[in-house]
This record gives sequence, structure tokens and C-alpha cells, in this order.
Amino acid sequence: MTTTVVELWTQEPLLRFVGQASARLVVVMTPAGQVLAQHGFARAVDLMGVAALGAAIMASSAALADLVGEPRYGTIFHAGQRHGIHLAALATPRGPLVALTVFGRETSIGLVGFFFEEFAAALRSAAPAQPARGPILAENFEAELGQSLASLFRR
Amino acid sequence: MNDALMHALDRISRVRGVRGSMFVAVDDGLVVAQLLMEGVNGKAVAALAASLARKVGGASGAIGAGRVQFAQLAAEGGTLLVAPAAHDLLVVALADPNVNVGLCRLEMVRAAETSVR
Amino acid sequence: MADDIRTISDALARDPASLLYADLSELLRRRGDVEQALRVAEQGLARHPEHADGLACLGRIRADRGELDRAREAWTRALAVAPGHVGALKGMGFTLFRAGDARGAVELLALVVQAAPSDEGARRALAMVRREAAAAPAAPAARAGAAGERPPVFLGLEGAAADILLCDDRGRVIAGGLTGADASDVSELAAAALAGVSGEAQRTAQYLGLGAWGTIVAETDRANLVLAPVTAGALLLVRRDRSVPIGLAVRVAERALGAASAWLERQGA
Amino acid sequence: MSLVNFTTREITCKIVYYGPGRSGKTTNLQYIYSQVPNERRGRMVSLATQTDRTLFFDFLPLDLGSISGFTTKFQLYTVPGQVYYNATRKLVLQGADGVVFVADSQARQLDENIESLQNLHQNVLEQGVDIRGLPMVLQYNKQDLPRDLVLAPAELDDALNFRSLPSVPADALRGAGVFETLKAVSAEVLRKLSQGSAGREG
Repeated sequence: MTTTVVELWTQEPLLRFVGQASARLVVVMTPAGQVLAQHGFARAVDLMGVAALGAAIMASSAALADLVGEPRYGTIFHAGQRHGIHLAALATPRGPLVALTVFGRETSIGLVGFFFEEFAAALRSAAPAQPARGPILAENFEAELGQSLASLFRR
Repeated sequence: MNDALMHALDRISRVRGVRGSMFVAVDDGLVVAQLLMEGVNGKAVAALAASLARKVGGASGAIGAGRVQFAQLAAEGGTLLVAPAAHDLLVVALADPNVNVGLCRLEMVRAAETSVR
Repeated sequence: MADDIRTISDALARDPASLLYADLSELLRRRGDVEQALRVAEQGLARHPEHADGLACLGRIRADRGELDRAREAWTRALAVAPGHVGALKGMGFTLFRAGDARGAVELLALVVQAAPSDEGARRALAMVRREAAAAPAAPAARAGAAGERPPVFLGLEGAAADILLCDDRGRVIAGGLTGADASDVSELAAAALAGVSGEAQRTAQYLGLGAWGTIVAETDRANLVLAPVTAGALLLVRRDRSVPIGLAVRVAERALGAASAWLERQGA
Repeated sequence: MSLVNFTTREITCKIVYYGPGRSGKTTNLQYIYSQVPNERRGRMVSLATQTDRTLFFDFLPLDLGSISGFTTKFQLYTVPGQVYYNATRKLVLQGADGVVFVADSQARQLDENIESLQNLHQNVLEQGVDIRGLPMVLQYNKQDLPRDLVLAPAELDDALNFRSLPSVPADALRGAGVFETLKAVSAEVLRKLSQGSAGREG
């Protein structure tokens, strides 16, 4: 199974969680839907769609909770026919994160929830604080951007 | 129904050496009702007991032994007891290693019958 | 189908780590291109050795090539990873049927139909195998030999070749044997089904702070079962009739455990 | 906040298409989707009502390829335009790296454009972001309609573009200006990364 991490500190906790909970797919993302780490996805672009929707569910249910005067829901669980979805928010020194887990019938929501607590604690202790950041792209990036977009639109 | 479940759990917990007892949804591994001594992680017991019960049940079915009616995991530091009940529930008890399994089993089977009502 | 094969090959070429290899291999196999299906499956499994769908597909390819033993090996591995894997259970049912054990096949296919009620292929296979089972006399004697070929570890214990089984955590039989209701050998199936139990018991004991686990005793509809870890990775199963008191079954298990440990030690395990 | 992975050298940016109802935000994404080769885009997700109005958002992931040695990916979102969907607009706007404001060029829609632009400012402010630092491009859509119905780009600049942001006239339905808009906003977003004022990672 493929596992990729954008930020290295997420890797060890993620691999451990996947093994313990027998998760099929896992995405760790920012509340804006940016992916920090994933397990089980074959195509990066599919992953982005799942992350966008997961972040949206979390954001909208938090807004809904605010509206009805409830504390924000920490965890959302969807019991499907073949797959369950576990969606949870967690706070880390890196900032708030959202984790989405898809699991099959070989495990259970109870196991996923139980091992998720360990996962969240491991992420919290592994997360670095936000680093300051200097320039990333070269100053003359625009020619390359022009080429990239032109090839994207087959021009 | 909840009162009856709690009453049934109370009877299990009166057996000497029992640290906690609960009704667990077997497919979800989630607690339906529980009565625990301090320090027992109900979520963990429920999730792990249901998972173990499913694995043992699957193995039993596969070798033609049929459904599991009662199962016991004996370990150095304690004993985990599981009995199936109606509505896809399990009765689960966590106890000391030297618990009177016969007595505990009796109360658990009685509790399982309670859940039918 | 040719289009599907092309689409999936393209996707696989772009992302060689993808699990799509199993789909591609299956499509190739169905098209009759067994050699290429085998290559794709083996390449995929080199990357994902624990991928149950891939292993189940490999089993079907092996069966197509007439390599029934290797097919069974692949399905056993699939079942060790995913005990209820429908494709692998179907495959195992097929090998039992081919080996003349129609009743064993019925038991397995019934499990499949129960797990996947919408699987028409499995339903048809079950109906066909049931007819055969009704027509065939019980228990092909030839199959009882399987246990006899294994090391005589439990010699002297009651049920040494029919009710006591030693297997490893990958779902492989080490010694002893287990027979089904019709006296056919179901050791391999049992070993596959038990593969996940040892790890599950260990994990449960660990997370609940119970230390090392000693036994699992299960009272079932038709038997009393005792499971115990022997050395790291090896698992012992003792089956006794419901009429045998649990305490006695545990005693037998303890003696079998002693025999198994001593034997494994002699083997240098 | 664009996400930068220095190990695998990847950049992911979130771009939000904002604007009043029926100004053509979803049409922009649909056109891009129809033009981009399969392997460079993901599935387009549209959370819409039965009458095809955007309910929550549309989403389209794009793979731009390599820029300055970074594999660059864009996530394009639209927001629902209708006034009463402000709560969901705020959610979609969270963490945006750049905004395309799609204005409806029809003269009778000017008030809606102004209202939506003000709403954008307010929502960005609420998130503690200084809008002057947020890469942004204006698109004047529906320029293909008869001249007497629409305002000219210069008139729209006067009415909407106080900060002299890049602006692009467009006919999103037929694709005119769609590419130029995406190019302009990409350049703005990436320029910020090249200047190192992106602030923080993630």
C-alpha cells in the first residue's frame, strides 16, 4: 500500500495507525483541505478531492455546531454498507488538523476510534511549531509557469 | 431497556475479581452500556473484545464448529470474557486472572438473556 | 475489455505502485492471457506482498495453469491477511471440490454466500457442489492421508491427527491435523482462519495491560476449542467435544503445548 | 497558506473563484476541466442544488507540472454566489492562497458585483487576513453579450478595481479569458512564494 507524507514528522505515527486500525485510506490535512500525509490513494488528484470534501464536512459541521450552540463535534462517523468513514479534528503545535480514515469490515469504528486517540497524541507530540519561511520559487519562475499552463491547455 | 442492562451488569460486577462489565455492539466495537471500576478503559475493552470475538467467531465458523457461545482470553494479568447476546450485542467482562469463571459465565449468560427482553 | 485493459495499463504505467495491478491481472486472466496475468500479479505482489486481492488473483491464475498446490498456497496467504476474503474462500472451496471433497467445498461456499449474498457465481457454484455432495459417498478416504504425512508431534494424545493442530501466524499448517464433519482434512483452511487470532489476542492483552496471553477457550455450537501460543508465531488448536468439560480440554491443550514446544525446540525453531 | 513540501519539492495552492450568483464561477471551472488532459486533472466535484446552483462549492484539482523545480498543484474552488450562503462562502475561503473575483459584466448586475466584493472583503477580514496581501485577479465575464447590456472593462475597472489588480475580460461559456485569468492568478500566487512573503508553511 502506498503511503506518502508531505511533512516527514507525520510518517511514523501514520504508518503505526494504519497498521493498528487496519485502515484502508487515511488523509491528514489542514482545515483548508491541504494534504499533509496520506495512505492508500493511488492518484494524487483523487486524494485532493477527498481532502477537499473531508475538510468541508468538518468545517460545515463545526459551523453548524456553533449555530445550534453546541461545542464543536470532535469526531464524525459515517457507517456505510462496505466502508466506514471516521473524520476527526485535532490540535497540534503545527496548527489545527483534520484526519479522515476510511475502513472496511475487517476492523470496526470502535478500533479505529480507539487507535485514533493514540494517533492524535503521537501527531501532537511529533508536530513541529510553525517555521518562518523565506522565498521558495526562483524570481524568474514566470516563463516556466507560462509553459506549464500552455501545456495544460494544450496551446 | 437501559435499566435492565445496567442491572444485569451490576450482577456481573458483584462477582469477586470482576473489574468491569459492558454490553458492546459487536460490529462497531462500541459500548452500549458499561459498569467499570476506576482505571478501566471502556472504549479499549469494547473495541478489542469485539474484534477478538469476531476473529474467534470467524475461525470457529470456518472450521465447522459453528457459533461461539462463550469465549475467554486468559492472560498473566487478567481475563477477558465474552458472551454473545441478542441484537448483535456482546456481554463483555474484564476480571482478575483468578476470577471464578464459572460464576462469571453464569451471570454473563443471564445478562445476555436480559438483552433479549 | 480491451479498452479496460488499456485504461488500467496506462494508469498503472503512470503509478506503478498502484493496486490496480490486481484488476489488470484479473482482466488479462479472463481474456485467457494467463502468462501475462501471472507476470503482472507477481510484479504487483513484489510491491504489495500482503495485498489480499492480488493474492486471490494469483491463486486463480495458478489454478488456471493447473498448479493447484500453488493456487492453494496463494489463497491461504490471502486468507491469512484477510480471513473472510470472499475470492480466496471461493478458491479454497474450488480446490476442495477438485480434490474430491464436495462436502468440505459446500461448507466453504456456504460461508461465501453468507458473506456475499449478491455473488451469483458463488451461489451457482454452491448449488452445483451441493448436488455433487448429495450424490457422493461421505469422506474420500484418500484425503485422510494429509494429516498422516505431517510430523507426528502429538503422538499418544487423543485426536492427535484429527483434533489437534499446530499452525503458524501466516496461516500455514506445521503439524497435527483437523478433520471436518465428514472426516475430511480441513487443516489448511483452519490454519488460514486462525492466522489472525494469535496477533489479535496478543494485541488485546497488551492494550488492556494484561501481560502475555495464555489461552483462548471458546465454547461453540459443536465443540470446545482451546487456543494457545506456543513460541512466537506458532499457535496450537485443540478441539474437544462439547461433552468434554472445559477444564479437561485445557489439560489436554497443556499436554499438547508441552509436546509442541519440545518438538519445535528440537527443530531449532 | 500554500503547502510546500521541501523534501519532495511540491507546492499545493488553493485558489477560490468568488463573485455574485450566476456570474460564471462554475462555468470557469467546467471550461478548465473540459480543456485539461485527463492525467493533469482530478475529478471535478460539484456540490450543487437540483437547479445546478452551487450549494457548497465546486472543486477541481490541477497538476501544473514543474515550476522552479517544484511540482506545482492547484486546487480550484468556487463559492456559492447567492447572498444567503455566506456561511459556506466563509468556509471555502479558509486558507485561500489566491482569489479570482468573477464579476457579471451586465450593467444591471453592478450592484450585485459591488455587494459581493464587499462581502469578500468582510469575510477575508474576519479571517484575520489583510486583503492587500491576498493575491487577487478580477474577471469581467459575459463580455460577449450585446454592448448595450454590458459595461466595458474600463467602466468595470472604475467601479470595482480600486486597487489596480490585474483584470481580464471574459466569455467563460466559450472559454475566452478563462485561461488568461488562471494564468494571472497563478502568477500572483506564485510571485508571493518567490518573494518569500508567504509567511508560514501549511
